[in-house]
Amino acid sequence: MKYKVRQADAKRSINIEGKYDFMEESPIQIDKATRMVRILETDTDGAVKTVMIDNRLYHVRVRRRGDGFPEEVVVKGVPYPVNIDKIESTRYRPPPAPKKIAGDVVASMPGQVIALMLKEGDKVEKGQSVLILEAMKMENEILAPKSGVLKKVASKEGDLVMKGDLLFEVD
Amino acid sequence: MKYKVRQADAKRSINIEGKYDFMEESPIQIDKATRMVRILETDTDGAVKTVMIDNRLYHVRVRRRGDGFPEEVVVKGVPYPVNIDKIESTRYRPPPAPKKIAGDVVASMPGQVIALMLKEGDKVEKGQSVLILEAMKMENEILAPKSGVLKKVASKEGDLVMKGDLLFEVD
Amino acid sequence: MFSSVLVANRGLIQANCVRAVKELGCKAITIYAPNDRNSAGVRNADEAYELTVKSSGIPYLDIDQIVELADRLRVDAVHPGYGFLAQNVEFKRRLNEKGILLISPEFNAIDLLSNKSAFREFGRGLGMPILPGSETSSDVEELKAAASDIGYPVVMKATEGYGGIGLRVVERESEIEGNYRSITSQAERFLFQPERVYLEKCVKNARHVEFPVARDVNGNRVVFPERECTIQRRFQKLVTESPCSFISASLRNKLRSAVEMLVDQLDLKGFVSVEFLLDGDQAYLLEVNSYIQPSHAVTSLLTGVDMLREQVSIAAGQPLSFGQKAVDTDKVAIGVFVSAEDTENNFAPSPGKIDRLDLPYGDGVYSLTNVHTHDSVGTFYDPIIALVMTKENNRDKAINKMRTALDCLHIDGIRTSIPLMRALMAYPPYLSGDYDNQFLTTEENRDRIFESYRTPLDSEIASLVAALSLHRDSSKQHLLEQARSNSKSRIWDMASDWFNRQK
Amino acid sequence: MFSSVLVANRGLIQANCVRAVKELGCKAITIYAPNDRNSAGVRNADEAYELTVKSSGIPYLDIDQIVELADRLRVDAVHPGYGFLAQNVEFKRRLNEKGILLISPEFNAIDLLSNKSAFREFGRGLGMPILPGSETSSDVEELKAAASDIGYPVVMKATEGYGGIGLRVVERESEIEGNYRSITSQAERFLFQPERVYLEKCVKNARHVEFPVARDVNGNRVVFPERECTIQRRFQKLVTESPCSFISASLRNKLRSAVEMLVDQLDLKGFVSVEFLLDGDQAYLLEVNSYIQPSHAVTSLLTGVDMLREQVSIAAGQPLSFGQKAVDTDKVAIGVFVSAEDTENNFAPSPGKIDRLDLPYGDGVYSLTNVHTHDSVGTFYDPIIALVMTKENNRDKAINKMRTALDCLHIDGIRTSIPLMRALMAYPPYLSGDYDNQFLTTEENRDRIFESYRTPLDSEIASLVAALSLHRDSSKQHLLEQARSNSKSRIWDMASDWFNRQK
Repeated sequence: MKYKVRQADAKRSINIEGKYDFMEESPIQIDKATRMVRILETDTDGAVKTVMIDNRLYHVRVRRRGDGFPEEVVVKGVPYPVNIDKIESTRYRPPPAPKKIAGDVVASMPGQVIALMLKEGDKVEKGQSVLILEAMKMENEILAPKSGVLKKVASKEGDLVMKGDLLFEVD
Repeated sequence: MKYKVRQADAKRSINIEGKYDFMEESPIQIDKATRMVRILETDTDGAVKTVMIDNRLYHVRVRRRGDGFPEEVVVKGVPYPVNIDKIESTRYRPPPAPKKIAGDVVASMPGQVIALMLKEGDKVEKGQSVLILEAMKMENEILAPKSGVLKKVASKEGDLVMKGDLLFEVD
Repeated sequence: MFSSVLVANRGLIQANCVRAVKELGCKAITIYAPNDRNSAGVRNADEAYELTVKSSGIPYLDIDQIVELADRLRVDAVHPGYGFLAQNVEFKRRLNEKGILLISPEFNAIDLLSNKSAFREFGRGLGMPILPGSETSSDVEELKAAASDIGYPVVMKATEGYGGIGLRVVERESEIEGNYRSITSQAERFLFQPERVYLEKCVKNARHVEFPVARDVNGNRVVFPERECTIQRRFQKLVTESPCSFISASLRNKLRSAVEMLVDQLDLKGFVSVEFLLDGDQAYLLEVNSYIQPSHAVTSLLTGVDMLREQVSIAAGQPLSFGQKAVDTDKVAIGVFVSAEDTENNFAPSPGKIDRLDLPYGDGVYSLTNVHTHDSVGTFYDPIIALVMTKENNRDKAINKMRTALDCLHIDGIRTSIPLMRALMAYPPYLSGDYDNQFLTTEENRDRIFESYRTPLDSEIASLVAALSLHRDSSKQHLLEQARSNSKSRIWDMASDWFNRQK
Repeated sequence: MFSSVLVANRGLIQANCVRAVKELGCKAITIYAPNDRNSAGVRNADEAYELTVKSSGIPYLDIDQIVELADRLRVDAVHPGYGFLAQNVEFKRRLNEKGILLISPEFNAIDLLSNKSAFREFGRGLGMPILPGSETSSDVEELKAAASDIGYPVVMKATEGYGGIGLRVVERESEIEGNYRSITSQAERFLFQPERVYLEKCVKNARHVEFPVARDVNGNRVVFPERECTIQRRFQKLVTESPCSFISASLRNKLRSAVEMLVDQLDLKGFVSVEFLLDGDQAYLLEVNSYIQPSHAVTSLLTGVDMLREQVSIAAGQPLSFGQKAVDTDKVAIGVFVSAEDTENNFAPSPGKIDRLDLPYGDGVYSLTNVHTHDSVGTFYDPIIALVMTKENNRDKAINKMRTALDCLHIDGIRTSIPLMRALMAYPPYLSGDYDNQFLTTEENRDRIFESYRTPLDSEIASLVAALSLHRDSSKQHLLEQARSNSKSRIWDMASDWFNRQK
């Protein structure tokens, strides 16, 4: 199977054959080079965690998007954002990436809404502070993702919200 | 139920009623005093691990004999050998403590027999070194538990032994 | 010396206070909320008592309950740590009524120091430079007018806030009201007077320095080398260097003299630290913290003085055990605070369970942490989970050692500030001293810092690992689909084997 | 400076060497046996390569494989750590053939130092006091005759042994043969010449001191404050104090001069340490270790000199970066080695899985460890799993701090030496200096040390917990019996609830 991986510095074409078992070292082609790769340990979600590449050991950490696609790999503690955008395979078609509905803002962490800076119907500029969500003693300003009108404010001051809850909508 | 616990410094009589659930604080009588006890956490084998006694928190560790009876409790990191030798209960009779067969010596750890100091039939004094078991780079002299004749030597030099394997027998 | 001391805090400072109190031969007693039951301070105390959690409110701020316990246990003194009740005058008064000492400067001093606006006036009275600002007010229109006079941006501050709580940068008039509301709401929860707010000119591109001072009952005083805490986010310090490598000897001497005058004028007893903001060569007096600060450990490492132990000992009426000469040094110490925050996502809190925590390793590397493998980091408290420190002959060497130390610090399971801190320690503008208090506040700058630390080889490894992880997902799905469409149990076995092997 | 260095060791020293090499800006490469894959040194190295495990033998002693790898990777130098191949002349020769430097003193020096019997002769030639002893021999009858001349007890030593391996105390003639056999069998596995053994008078009730020395290519030399390592078991050091508080200034000066003469005579380059045995005021030269020792970290803490980094730097031909004055100090540092051993059962190895590891905490407490929560401690290698250190103004304060530090060190899941070490730090004869190298070797003495640390209250808690744990077992059994004899499913549910709640 062939994967196209886009990163900040390069776009790479990666070719992997077979089902890739533990213990057994197999070749993977990256652009024109071939690297010998052996998986040593995987995470509970099946992502590669310890891997030997050309006989060198790497401890890595794969972070996935909501749909399970890898979106970041931490190598030696440094995060590398990755984007796999094309897969050539007869067997497997990945689901399309989830669409981002601009204007909807959801809580990226659990916390408490401690202040609303604006109210429904107010005009709002992109980057303006709309509400403050507190977690870990810290206040997190939640900013408007685009300019427009604040169509809906889903929580009031004092509300506890969970990760993923809708906070407000800009239209 | 009433338990008699013998320790180096004292013999204590402990009276516990009921089935002792989590969360609920209940009285336990030790000799003439009463202590309010609440179990917070138990080990995988059911032994008490975190306990509140008179509202004070204790992290403890119970070590058991082969038959499951507690033989040592570590309080604040210090080991206290304990011996529960009498239980008054209409419901429960503990099995008798396992008999120690003097003369039989078993491996107390996995390791390799690296030297035999004596051979079968040799006379041996109590405390004399009979063989050397190596583990963790260290050599552990295994001594005769009593004086007598070395009746049987169960391993030869170079043998790998597991914990509990018979090493030799003095008669 | 006291016979028993109650440590009324949690986390890093709780464990360190418990240690200090035990070393002095006093009984160390502490309190905890139920979900802190397994923390180091609780485990290591001689006695630990669980706080009853009320439906609302932070248990560590429950004055009634803590005073009642201290009284019942007949402790001699209470160590408040930092944050929470450390600068709370009411707490000190209530303990005092029971004959229990709160380890902090005396009443009139903390009364003044905990009121930032009154302290500004006091400093001005001594002829010290103070930032342009306003009086305390609870009238939004008054604040708007004052802000116009000062000129935007301004910092809006709760008069009795502490530890970076109750501070807001306000860029324009329309934000005054919302921020005022959010500060007063926060004030209620963190137990300072709500509705008491003042404004201060916001100086961006500034540096922060602070001078720790110890002063005993006899008025003997030692001023420690200054700490630079310029690298912050949300008014919380992330990097501490001591001494500061970027101020002139003459400025240092001037500030030191100001500090000496200030603590003598206030007749302070105990440990405090005096904070300044440096706008180029212009220094402004900011505030005096009347409690030991999180960065104190960097000073302890630099000077070899066990500051916490000394603080308890001074409070017990003992004279300082060391003189000014003992703390003068030509070495440099640096400390990096590690937080459970997602630095690639504007420092969003990142609670969760720690899968593995390996502390950095080796000679000359020192760490404090109160979380361990399999601990959970919650959202209730401060996100700081570790402090890593190095000490060397000069700043370059200390930073070099820190860079390797952070390479050797691994926290799996939650996002932390480690990657950013690691990259920062290799970032040329940081190394050359070309930074200010806004350095980490913009996403563009953080991205530049990250980017400078990435390598083409590791980038390629990242591509490969991403593709391989996805490949394994797809081949697994393929296998499972095959299994589902097949009645032979052998294939089901294969599939479950496959799953089991991945655990 | 080198561009890349291969660290050819494992555990504590591997991780610390990797750190030192990285701090110097060299690429740090290391090796590992498969079950060490997750260790700190392997994780933190720039590159790590797995050793192929042969059916017999210790992979870290596999000269062929390590030399081949070093050659293939074209490293400039190999750091051997301590133990394993650190003092192996053959290893140095093989690397040298490939143009790779082994970081150790030069050939003729390690040739002499690794042969303890030859070194005794050399020392005698310099007029230094040497313990009564024998020539190297491989004839048991010859050894028996020599032992009679010296007088029992004697220490039987492998001429080329290292790190406490190949040493036996022999109390009577009948034990000579068995011990000779066991030493030669050990010699084969640990790669020194078998059948080469000599005898030395066994001085019980003695103290051990050692002087670390650094000497650069230009012959500049620094002698560090001496370390006392009297508290041992099986010739392995458990406690290190530096400097030694129980030798007179005149004896210290005499030994220091002897050390200076010795290293200059040998023209040693690099880091070594010179060991003496003190029988009252009579000092005997024991040996010179040509590698950095486990206790080096105590000296690094005491003096602030990063000894490992300095060692690599000297090996690369750099001059010493510090002078004698930099290491002279009036402080005291103490280090306690924590081992996975059952101290209540004659130090029996205690392998197993670590359920939880909390390192000690707070200002002035420093720890090195390479095991973490959920790591397994195996039986293949050294049982030392951590080193805890404190530094203070004097010995009493350093010990006091250590006592609290050990109180705050928790390792669950395996038995360790922590309880004994903790009790030792509070044991009056230890505090007053009334101890010797036999202090921990008798069970009676260990029991006395433990007993002095127990309290009636904790003893009562132990009784209560034991009874309560047993009570829970029995009530559980009762419940299960009831459930078995009852067909109602509700009771089965109760029973499984009961079980689940205990997890």
